[in-house]
Amino acid sequence: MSNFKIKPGFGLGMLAIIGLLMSTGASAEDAKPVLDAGNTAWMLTSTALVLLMTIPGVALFYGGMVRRKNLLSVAAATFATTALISVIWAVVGYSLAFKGSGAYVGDLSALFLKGMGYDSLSGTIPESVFMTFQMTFAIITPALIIGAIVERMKFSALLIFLGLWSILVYSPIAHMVWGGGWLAGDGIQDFAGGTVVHINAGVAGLVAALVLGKRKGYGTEAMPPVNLVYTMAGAALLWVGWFGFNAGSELAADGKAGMAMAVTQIATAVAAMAWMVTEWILRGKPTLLGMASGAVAGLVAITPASGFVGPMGAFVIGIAAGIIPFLAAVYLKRMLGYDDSLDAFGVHAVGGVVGALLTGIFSAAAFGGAGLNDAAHGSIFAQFMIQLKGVGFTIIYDAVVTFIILMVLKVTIGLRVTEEQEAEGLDINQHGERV
Amino acid sequence: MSNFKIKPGFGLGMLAIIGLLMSTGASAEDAKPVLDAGNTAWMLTSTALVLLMTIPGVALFYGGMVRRKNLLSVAAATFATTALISVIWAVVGYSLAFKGSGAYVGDLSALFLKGMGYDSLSGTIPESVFMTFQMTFAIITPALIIGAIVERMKFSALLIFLGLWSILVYSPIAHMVWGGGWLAGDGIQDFAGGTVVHINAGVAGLVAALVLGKRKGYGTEAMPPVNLVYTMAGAALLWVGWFGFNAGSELAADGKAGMAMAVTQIATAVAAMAWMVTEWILRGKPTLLGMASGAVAGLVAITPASGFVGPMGAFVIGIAAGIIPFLAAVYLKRMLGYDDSLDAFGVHAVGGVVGALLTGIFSAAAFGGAGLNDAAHGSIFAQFMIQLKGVGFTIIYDAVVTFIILMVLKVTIGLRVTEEQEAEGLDINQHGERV
Amino acid sequence: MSNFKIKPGFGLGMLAIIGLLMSTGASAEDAKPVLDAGNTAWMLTSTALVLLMTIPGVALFYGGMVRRKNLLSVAAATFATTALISVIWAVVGYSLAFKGSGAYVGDLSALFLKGMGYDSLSGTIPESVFMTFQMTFAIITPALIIGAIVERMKFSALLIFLGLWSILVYSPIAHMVWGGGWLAGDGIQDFAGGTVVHINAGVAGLVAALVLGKRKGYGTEAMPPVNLVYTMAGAALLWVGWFGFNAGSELAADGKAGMAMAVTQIATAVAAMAWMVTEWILRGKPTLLGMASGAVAGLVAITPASGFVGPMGAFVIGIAAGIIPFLAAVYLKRMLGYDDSLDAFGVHAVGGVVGALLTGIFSAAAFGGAGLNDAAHGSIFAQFMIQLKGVGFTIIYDAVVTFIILMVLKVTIGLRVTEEQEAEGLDINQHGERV
Amino acid sequence: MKLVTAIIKPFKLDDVREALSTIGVKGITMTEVKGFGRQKGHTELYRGAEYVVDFLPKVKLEMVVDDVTVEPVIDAITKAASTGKIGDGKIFVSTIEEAIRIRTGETGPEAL
Amino acid sequence: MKLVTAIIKPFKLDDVREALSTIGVKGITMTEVKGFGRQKGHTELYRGAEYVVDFLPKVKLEMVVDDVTVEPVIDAITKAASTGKIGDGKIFVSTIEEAIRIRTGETGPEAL
Amino acid sequence: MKLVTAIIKPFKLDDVREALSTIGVKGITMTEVKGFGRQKGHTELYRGAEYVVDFLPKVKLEMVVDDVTVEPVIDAITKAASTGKIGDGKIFVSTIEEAIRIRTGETGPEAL
Ligand SMILES: Nc1ncnc2c1ncn2[C@@H]1O[C@H](COP(=O)(O)OP(=O)(O)O)[C@@H](O)[C@H]1O
Ligand SMILES: Nc1ncnc2c1ncn2[C@@H]1O[C@H](COP(=O)(O)OP(=O)(O)O)[C@@H](O)[C@H]1O
Ligand SMILES: Nc1ncnc2c1ncn2[C@@H]1O[C@H](COP(=O)(O)OP(=O)(O)O)[C@@H](O)[C@H]1O
Repeated sequence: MSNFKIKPGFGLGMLAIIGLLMSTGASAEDAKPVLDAGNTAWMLTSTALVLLMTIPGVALFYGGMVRRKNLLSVAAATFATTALISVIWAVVGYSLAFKGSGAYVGDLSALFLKGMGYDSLSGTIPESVFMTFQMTFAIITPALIIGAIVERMKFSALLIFLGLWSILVYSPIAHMVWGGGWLAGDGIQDFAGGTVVHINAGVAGLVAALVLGKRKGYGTEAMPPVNLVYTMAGAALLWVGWFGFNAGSELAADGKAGMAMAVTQIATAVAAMAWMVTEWILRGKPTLLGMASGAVAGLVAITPASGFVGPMGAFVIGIAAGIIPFLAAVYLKRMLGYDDSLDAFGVHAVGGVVGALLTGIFSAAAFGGAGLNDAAHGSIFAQFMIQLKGVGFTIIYDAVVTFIILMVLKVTIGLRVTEEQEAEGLDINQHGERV
Repeated sequence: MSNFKIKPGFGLGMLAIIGLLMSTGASAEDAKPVLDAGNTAWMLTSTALVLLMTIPGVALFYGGMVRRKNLLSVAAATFATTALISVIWAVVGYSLAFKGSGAYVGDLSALFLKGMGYDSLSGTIPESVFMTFQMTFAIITPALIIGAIVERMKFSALLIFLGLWSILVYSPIAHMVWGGGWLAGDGIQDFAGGTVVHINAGVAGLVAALVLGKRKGYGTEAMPPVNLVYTMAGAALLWVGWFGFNAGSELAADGKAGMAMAVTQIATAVAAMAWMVTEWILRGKPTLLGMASGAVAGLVAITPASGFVGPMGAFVIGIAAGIIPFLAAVYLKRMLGYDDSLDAFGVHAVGGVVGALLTGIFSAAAFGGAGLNDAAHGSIFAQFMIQLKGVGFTIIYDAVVTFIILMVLKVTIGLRVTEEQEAEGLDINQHGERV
Repeated sequence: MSNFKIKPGFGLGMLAIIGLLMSTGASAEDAKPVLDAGNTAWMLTSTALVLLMTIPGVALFYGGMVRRKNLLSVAAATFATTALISVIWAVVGYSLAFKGSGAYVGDLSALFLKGMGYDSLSGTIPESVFMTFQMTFAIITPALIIGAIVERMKFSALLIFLGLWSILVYSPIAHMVWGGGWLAGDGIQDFAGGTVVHINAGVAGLVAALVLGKRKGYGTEAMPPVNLVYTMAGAALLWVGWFGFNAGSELAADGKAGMAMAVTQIATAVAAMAWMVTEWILRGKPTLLGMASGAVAGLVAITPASGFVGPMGAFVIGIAAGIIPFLAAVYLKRMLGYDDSLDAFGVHAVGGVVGALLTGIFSAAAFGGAGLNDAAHGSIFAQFMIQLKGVGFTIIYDAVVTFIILMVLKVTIGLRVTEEQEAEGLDINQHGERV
Repeated sequence: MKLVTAIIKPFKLDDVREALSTIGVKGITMTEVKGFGRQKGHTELYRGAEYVVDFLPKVKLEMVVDDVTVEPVIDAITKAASTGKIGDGKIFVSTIEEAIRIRTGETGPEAL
Repeated sequence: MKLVTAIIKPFKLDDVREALSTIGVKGITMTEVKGFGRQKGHTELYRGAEYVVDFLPKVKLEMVVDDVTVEPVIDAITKAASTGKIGDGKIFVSTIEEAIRIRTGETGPEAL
Repeated sequence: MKLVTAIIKPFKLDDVREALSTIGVKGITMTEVKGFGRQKGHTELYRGAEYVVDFLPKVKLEMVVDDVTVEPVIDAITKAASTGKIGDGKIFVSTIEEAIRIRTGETGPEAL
């Protein structure tokens, strides 16, 4: 995905077919992308896997961490976000992200998916598959933000916020990195969305947590998670689904996809162990929530790197991802005093930055990676600076626009439920339901 | 799937291979279906996805909606149905549905899967894969009926009922629509089973709810759902698995499968939003159960249409599927007073009819669809009437045979547990277990 | 997988390509394995499916069966094992199992996956995919052992035990059977791991249960399962994921993979029904736990047979797997008095032995199977004896090494929590968490 | 004032609450409890092992009423909760010396 | 000795416990209960069907104290649990004749 | 008649119930409660943040017995529930004025 439009990735499958053609006398120059059933099979599957990450993945992962009285509200927010963003993406988001040649945003030429027919291809897969695969990324990104704002935001405000955010922040950033925009041209390496998805979601979460303010009782009352079995199951589905997220971002079933899967598995496992051990040493006990959080942090950090690094990079990224986000979620948050309730920032933004920067180092062939971007002219330092620039730009753009959206909503419809509703729990008063 | 045996669907993958052969001098006429690994990969996956829909999908979706004392009984009914129908399908159901050339039912030539070897193909995939894929459809259909009869039916009677129903109703209807029977010949468009699966299951559910009678306390006591997190997770797995259901029904990994996936996603999301908004307006609050129900209704309605319509059709079908089943489940049911406990009829039969009829309209190329069936000679009205005939026939056949099966069981072994057992809950007295 | 390195399994997909080449004049002798996108797509998917079996599959399956106070500890043990074994496998396990040509164990040539690049192939799929697919097998095997030792083992001891076991038992046995070791040479048929995975895990579980001793109160107090919905969901995910386990073991998307899926579905369904009916007759009620256990027993028993037997073999294996493990779990265990808490031995070892031995019979072409191993020279009796030898060797090697590992840990760090901790529950005192 | 405590079968809760409303009882506190008594517990199965669960789900209702209301309350409960089968439950009566409404500070019967 | 029973709103639990600790109460037993009273129950939805749930979640605190401590305890609870809104709950006082500490066998006020 | 209320450690429930059966107690009502007392609560972790949970799981047993049975009941519970460690719990005794068996309408000690 990282190379989309910049340097069309035919992948090994394609090469195999080309080889076949050559060996039978056809000339390679004739080859236009034709549909490849193997690649298409994998991308259909990947799309299902990434959807699985959000529902029920994120819904369970986050739902299990809140108090009983808000459990359904988290599930409802995630489920409704899935539906809402799907509609927005089909209507306008896909066009803004992947059509046209603007530096910052696409165009409106494919509103309502105009022009996408049964025969439209995107590389070697149907455009319908590419569009839907990308839709699942557009869905999970705002869904991750929910972790920062649970237990206090009005359901109506939440939907409007995330809908606007998808149009005004997600689509432009996706365009810049993957849709042919300036960051792509600049040479950023973001294989499966460390910047587009995780830094983007995490930073928006932090801004939202700050604008919304803390939950009543935060820091003084215990807020025990309702059921960590849900959280474990959610983390597991995130892990499994992430194979589609990372290996699917190759848009083909080839050697790069295979390596993306392998390094994903390694980095995730290492990060889960690293978080667990760090916690065991520093806090006395290895918790299930810790392992699950470490795994997610590892998945986040390997995301931008997955098609670029080899096993060595995966080990290093895993260790960093197990320790640094742990410190952010446990110490930084307490120090600074914001209530990023379920650590959308601590895990996704911090993990995403760790991953994005390390990608610029370990993609180097010297470390067993697939090679730096041409724009870096072989210099790890240059690649690192490109990564840094991309990360920095994303953080600033994201933070500013998110802040504006939220302030507008705050003065118009209001963001938070009343104190009484917060005490009663959002399940009953926002949804009329209860567990 | 809709075209099976009528107009063998080679799909784009096949075309690609044929193109390859042609460009190398082989003549296209020589091409017999050969196994395609890409298509086979997708169909293996689709089979797993559709199984996932029933277990744990339906088991959780339905299980979460009943009272605590009956939770395990719903899970057990779904799980046992999965096992039972698998056996029946392998022994006799597959043969009845897909072998022979009867107008109403197949034959017994493939009892115990006789003749299915390692090399048997069905189009470009192994017959073993086609058989198992179809098996998962045969499983989910009776499993959906369970929603109508929970909390009061004897476990033994339930198994016998659903087993007989599978042989006497499901296999014949599957044969008529997909196996070369008269509805196929008539030109019906039912890509993935709006008629065969959903109308069929929903109508049988209504008949069963009427024959069984209401639950004790229905309409006077509150019967709060035990845990809507289960229901959300179940709906999510249904959604994800439905990619295998709809896009898998193409039996290939090609552009049509891709479009089937895309329209499935769109219609489902639109329907979830539509149900949620309708409920918000009419009942005051957007519920999680509402969103989940809307999503399932959308999935149901897009099912027959999925390989035939484009994005425009998906939007319209989604809106209709969000509103009409909502009205059926909430108002119609109350008006008529039957106890279709979890709305098997309201969601699956009503949603299925909405989808089947709209398929006849939006499959027209004028609306961005893949085109009407040849039998309609280009007339939308003609196609609509074909659809109506198919739906009508299915409803009548299904209702009559279901009624007969149930009455026979009623006078022989009895259908309901005793009043005391119903009060105690089915978990303890039918299964000796408890949550 | 069973044929790995012995007789490279090109599969039908490969044959199709070869056919293609031949028809266009290329000579078959030129054909080297090239990457096949269809096969790769299926193997990427299978890897995700097998990971799904352990997390959340096994975690939920086992977690639901223990008492509330130990629920999280089971989930944590499973999750941590997944992470730990992934790391061990990448560092050393894969090399020990699949590199080198020792009779009993591989070598250390691929420590830290040295030599595995983007282009490395293993047959027609990337080596990275083969390695990760095998990793998921290495993960689930020790995870299954957990069932025998829940509710009383120290978390630290559990991790060290399973880590050592993976290196000292799993990798060698995997090498002997699949990696070119002596059992492979001997002609054993173990398609997807009846011996390597299930007998291996079940026997280790029994030894661990004996060394650890019974839970306090075992046999006198009721120890009701906390939530059989989790167990049902876990069993369902095992079932679904097992398609990747068995059909994926073909390492291709071809007719053999298709048949492996079909017989898996049949044997599992038959076994679930058989266990349920046996229990209904002998104990008075059909339980959800019984159906789920039967399904898992069926999956276990068909595992070694899945690429070798036809539908007939699947029916017979299913019946045997439904009845014999039931008797083992219910009567044998009580008779002998060991506390194999969740029946890792009763289901996996007993079911595995049933499957391994019946494979030697029903793989015969006479029973619709794919044929006996050449080493059996057409004699079912010879094949049966080969199977018996493999099973016997595995049991002895496994039991001895497992015993030694555990005794060393017992005298050094200790294996069990204190009596007080056991009474309080492992969730709180091992992990500081609670549901 | 008296505290009337009734232990009843769970599925009778709605009936009893209605009967009490009818005779003007304004406040009830309900607890889910498990009861052990003459009524035989049910049998549960676990992988074929049977065990008898002695403690059965019951509902405990507690209401503080003024002395004259005790009789009608007992009557109402007895009638509404009875099925004639073992396990229907018990009613106990004891004395409450003081009652306070937290919101207003009212005490005695006014507080009820 | 007296048994003081307080039924309060769940989210006031922490405040009340703290207030009681401050005045030296050493032991409390807490039960999750459901209350029916003047406070209107909330409405739940189920596929568009509304139903009113009369029984609201409450917390019951029971503590046995010696006679002189009753007044301060009542004061502390009243203050800490009050929101001024309907449903704040009640306090009931009754007599306990004997108390035994299981661990030591101590009886009377020493056992508390 | 007397109401004997015992608050014990959950894992002692089976032992206590058996001991009570042995001395002929016919009916018990059990509630899952949380106790706050001298026994230190455990520490829970949440993303590295520790918090102490003061309220520990306990089981409350209530049984109404005739006056002469009070002593043996107290003895039986004390013996069966004791571990000698802090947190073993308490027994409280109070007076019940009336008892009614719902099924039969029997009152007084016969109703027990
Ligand atoms: N002496 C008692 N003290 C407290 N609770 C009792 C007593 N006897 C019975 N109960 C409660 O009443 C319930 C019903 O009693 P049981 O003996 O089963 O039937 P019945 O009320 O018909 O005599 C029991 O489950 C228990 O909760
Ligand atoms: N007479 C009573 N006996 C027992 N519990 C009562 C009584 N009256 C009220 N309660 C309990 O106190 C709670 C609060 O009472 P309610 O009438 O709603 O408000 P308020 O305390 O403000 O008068 C109720 O939910 C119920 O649990
Ligand atoms: N004064 C009291 N009133 C009501 N319950 C009490 C009281 N004191 C203790 N308890 C209950 O008894 C339990 C055990 O008391 P605790 O002080 O921890 O230990 P011990 O019984 O050994 O003195 C507490 O958890 C609480 O439930």
